[in-house]
Amino acid sequence: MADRGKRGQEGDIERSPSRIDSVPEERLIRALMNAFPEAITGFLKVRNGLVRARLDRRDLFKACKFLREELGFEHISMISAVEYDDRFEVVYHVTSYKDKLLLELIIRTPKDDPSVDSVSSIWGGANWQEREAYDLMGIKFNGHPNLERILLPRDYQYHPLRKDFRGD
Amino acid sequence: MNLFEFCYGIIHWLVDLVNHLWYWLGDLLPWWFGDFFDAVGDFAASQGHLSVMTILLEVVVVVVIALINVLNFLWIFRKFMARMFDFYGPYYVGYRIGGWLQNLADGIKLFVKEIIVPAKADKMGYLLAPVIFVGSSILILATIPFSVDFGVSTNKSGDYVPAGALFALAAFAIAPFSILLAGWASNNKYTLIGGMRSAAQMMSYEIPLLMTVASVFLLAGSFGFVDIVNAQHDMWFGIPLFIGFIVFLVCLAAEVEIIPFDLPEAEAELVEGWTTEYGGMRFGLFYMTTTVRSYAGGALATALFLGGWQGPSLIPDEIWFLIKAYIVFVVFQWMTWSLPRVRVDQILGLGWKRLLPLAIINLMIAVALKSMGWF
Amino acid sequence: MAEMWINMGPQHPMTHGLWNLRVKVDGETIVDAQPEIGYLHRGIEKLCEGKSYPQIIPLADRLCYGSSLTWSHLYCMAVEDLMRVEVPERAEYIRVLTIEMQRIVSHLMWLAAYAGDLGLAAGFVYTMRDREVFLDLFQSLTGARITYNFPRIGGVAHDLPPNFERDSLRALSYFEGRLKEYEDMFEGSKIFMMRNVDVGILRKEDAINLGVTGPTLRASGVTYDLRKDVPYSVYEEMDFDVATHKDCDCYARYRVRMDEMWESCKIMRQALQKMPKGKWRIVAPRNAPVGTGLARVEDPRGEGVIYVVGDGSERPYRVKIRSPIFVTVSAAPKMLIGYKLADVVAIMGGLDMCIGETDR
Amino acid sequence: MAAAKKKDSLGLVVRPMRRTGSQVATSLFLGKPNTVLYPYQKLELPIGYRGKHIVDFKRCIGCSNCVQICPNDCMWMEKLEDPELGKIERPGVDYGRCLFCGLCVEICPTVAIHESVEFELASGERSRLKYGPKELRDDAFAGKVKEERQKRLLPILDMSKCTSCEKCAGECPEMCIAMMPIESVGRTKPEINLGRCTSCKKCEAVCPENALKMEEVYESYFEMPEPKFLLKMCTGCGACARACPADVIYMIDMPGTEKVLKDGKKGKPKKRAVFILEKCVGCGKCFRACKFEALEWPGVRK
Repeated sequence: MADRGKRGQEGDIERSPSRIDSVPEERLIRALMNAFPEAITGFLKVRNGLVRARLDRRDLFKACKFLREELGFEHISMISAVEYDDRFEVVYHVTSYKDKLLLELIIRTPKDDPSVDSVSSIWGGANWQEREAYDLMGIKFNGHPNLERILLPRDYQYHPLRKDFRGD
Repeated sequence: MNLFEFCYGIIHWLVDLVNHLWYWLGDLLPWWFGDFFDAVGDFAASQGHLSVMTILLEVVVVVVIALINVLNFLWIFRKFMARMFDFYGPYYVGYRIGGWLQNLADGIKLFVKEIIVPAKADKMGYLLAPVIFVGSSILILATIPFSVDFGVSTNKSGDYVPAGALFALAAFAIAPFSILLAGWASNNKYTLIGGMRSAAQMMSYEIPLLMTVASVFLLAGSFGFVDIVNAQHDMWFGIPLFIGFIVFLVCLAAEVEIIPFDLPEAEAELVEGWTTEYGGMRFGLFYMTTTVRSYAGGALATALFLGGWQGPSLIPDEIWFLIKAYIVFVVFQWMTWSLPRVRVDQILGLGWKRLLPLAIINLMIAVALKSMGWF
Repeated sequence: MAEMWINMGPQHPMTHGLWNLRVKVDGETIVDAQPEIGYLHRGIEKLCEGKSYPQIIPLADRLCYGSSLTWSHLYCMAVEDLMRVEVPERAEYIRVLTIEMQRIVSHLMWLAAYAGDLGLAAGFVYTMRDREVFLDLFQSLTGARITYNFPRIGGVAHDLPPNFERDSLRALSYFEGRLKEYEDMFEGSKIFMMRNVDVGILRKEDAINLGVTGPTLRASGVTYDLRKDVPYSVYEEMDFDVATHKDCDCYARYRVRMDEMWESCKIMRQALQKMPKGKWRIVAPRNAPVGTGLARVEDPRGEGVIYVVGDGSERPYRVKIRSPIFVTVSAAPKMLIGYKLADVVAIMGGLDMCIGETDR
Repeated sequence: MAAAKKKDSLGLVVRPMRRTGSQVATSLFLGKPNTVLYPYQKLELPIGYRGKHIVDFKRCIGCSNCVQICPNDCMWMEKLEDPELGKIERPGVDYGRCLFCGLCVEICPTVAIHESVEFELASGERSRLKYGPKELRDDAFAGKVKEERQKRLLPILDMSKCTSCEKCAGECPEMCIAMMPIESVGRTKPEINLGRCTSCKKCEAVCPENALKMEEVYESYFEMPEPKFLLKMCTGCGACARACPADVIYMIDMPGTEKVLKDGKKGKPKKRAVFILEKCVGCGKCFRACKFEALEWPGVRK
């Protein structure tokens, strides 16, 4: 992974005049910063082609619409939910086919109200992934067309990926 | 001596034997009772009764031989498939005869399986359908003679079942009805769709099939197998009626439901189609009957287009007939394993748009040949 | 016939696994479809939380029986990203070699199942037979035929056996000849083309919107292959083309997969040629640091992603697996509606279903 | 690509049949079918195939690392009485649960367990799938397995002979031996940096008491945990030393801790454990044997 990063940087130095604008990662960060100056925090270019950002959960839908329509992030790779001691994190990995970028959007939700806005009307591929996150982790997606259990039986009572779930 | 004479001899001898006892018994009894015995005995010895019994015996003999033949067919089918798919095929059961007994072993295994009737099935239809299917298929075998001397005939002169070919085709066409019945009675959506497909499929191939056969009848001037085969003494009908032969083979493949046209039991989408709910020996019977129909198809193609039992007299006529039927059967299997299945709308399109015009052209060729006086 | 719902599955020859496709048919025409999954849910993500990092590798193999090595490789990549482990170069080449071999094996199994679905029995048997050639290679390399447990965190388990290069070149030249025969056999068959062309059309914009990836996406005219666009491992050194097709139908998907097999042969040859000498494995740390690791690979079925969260112990805190087929199946109704019941097998077979990774 | 969408009528039947037909001809006349007649003919499996395990009892030290790495908990250690080897512990495998993943083979510090080419393990009863150590025993590996792991010659210390003369540290050309003081004993012991050792054998030659000996050690690909010793809690009972399968732990007298008995004589001194961690296989048996919480195991609480 790391040598990929090196290669990219060498290329950057060569076209230094308009350096920032020619680097897709920087362009993405700028565009997001301009559009959502308060909602998006914690930018990090993890490695070439992967940008990580934290996002306030109230602005998720707007930000995703912006990503899809203005920045050309056409593909949602993965929606994963992670439980921590004090919070849930919903992690969106969004891909741009054109810029070959992967954006990792991290949304925090409190433990007592694990809900975020559904993005399935923006990306059709998010539909089942949100259902899966609901099924296994119990995150509610507001505005989802059909938020039902997908992997487990309909009458199942637990969300098994939560840390307080015991197998028996 | 042909089969009729042979069977007639047996029946005659049997009736004589029984009648001796019978008359002796009648003599012991009072006169009015003895007269009745005499009347029955006379009836038993009458020409009509002997003929009917002879024909029944003939049917039994031919069908039994044909069914034993079917074991051969199954064996060839499995061995050929195995070689085509690069494995050994039946091997251990009947090791010295190339695994020939494997089918018997499978049959025994199927016999001992439990008979299950689905709870919500229509019992009458469910039980009747295999009877019709198997019965009508075996009926075909009875009508097809192996040679002039070996077949179901109605008198000593070898006058065979009149319109035997027509009868065989009619018996062939009963099966889709039983398939529809089985499909409906099983109370299962797959079987229902399978049955419906069978009916729809029959619509598309039955007409071209009969039209090609009509051209053969036209050239032979008869509906009987013996006349048709004899008419091919100089030239097989398959050569002048080449188009018809191809159409006939395609329609026959649809008739016996082998793979390009096995829509009613399309394994991939309909599980096992109309046979889904049948298990145990019923399934075994269906499996066997499918092979019987393949053989019957091969035999029909042989009799109608490939000159029947005619060939150099180095080997007996019956063997000639079987060899030809085997070859048609193997070609059928070959086609089965190397082609994908067509879709239901495609077979309808094929039947109506391609085969029917070809069959009409073929009929016109036959008419032309007949009117030119070449046949 | 009135409209009726048919459950194609969970036990059905079409499903290639355990799932249920509910289709509503009007006669033979499909008017609605609902895929239902979850019959094979084994809770692998939860299981991973109770096992140490090396113990998960054989578990990741079980995600997909068709391309198990891809998944264990993906898992190892994700953990290496988390642990910041550098893999020796020889190991990277061995990995590329084996995952391309795995791609061929997986595509061959798909081709076999596809041929079987369409009723082409000979196609089924021949492709399965020639798959054995590569399984034998795998067996000599890893010791197993299906679930290899071959990649390790920080390399691969074994070095190449002595005659591996010779054997694999021999297998490749044999296989390339066979592949030509398959193309002749499948595309030369008119009925096969009748069943495939203009069936199951998934337009480009639908494919992108529904998150479809892999050969299905490329068959809809999008040129996106993670091996080329976000090169991982040593794919940057390899010279290959991304197989795409513009027809958006079943035939296009078939064609893309066939072309990918050709490209995989090419990559395998290059990997064998460029294989450097050196170590094939390094000692990986036992405990992962606190943080996240992410890896994406081009699975034979699409984009596979694994996201690992480490908490400093010897066990992962959370493992999230993104299966390509999970998303692709959700796009199935788009492809199915309006076609005949018999097309279901062609369309769903063309997606190369693998329920092990879908349900996890 | 070239064959795409041919529009001739041959493709309907003839071309597909040509392909299968040639296969029939090949299979019938040119060779045998591709398959084998299984119960009578068997394929030859390559060495390195992952089948039934074989355990070399003489190599195995009973460390139970294989049991710990097993993802499915299908292995267990069984206590045995062997006429040759005495009281030993050896692993058994439950093939009803085994994945044949080979992790046990990889982690074994002495390469004593291997997977053989035997694969016919099916049985009608689940209980018969449990193979005890006696059924897995095979003391001759030669030719049956591929030994891929590298051996290294490393100087291994025998603490009972060491006199802390520090000659080895002075002799080592790579400067990889450091004399580390042992707490509250007043002695030092050589600690060897294995990463820098070149197996030059000079330390072995210079040692006056033959305490350093070159031994062949298999390289391990797993980072194993090492015990952390808390001197305060140690009572010197020696349970850990008895439990250790790799002779890592030596009990050493601590001078100055002798209790003065009533008659004025000095009693026996207290003992403490000393770890020669170069040999440690990371099995954790000492940790489990210690009843006084004098050992800590990374990440595990008792």
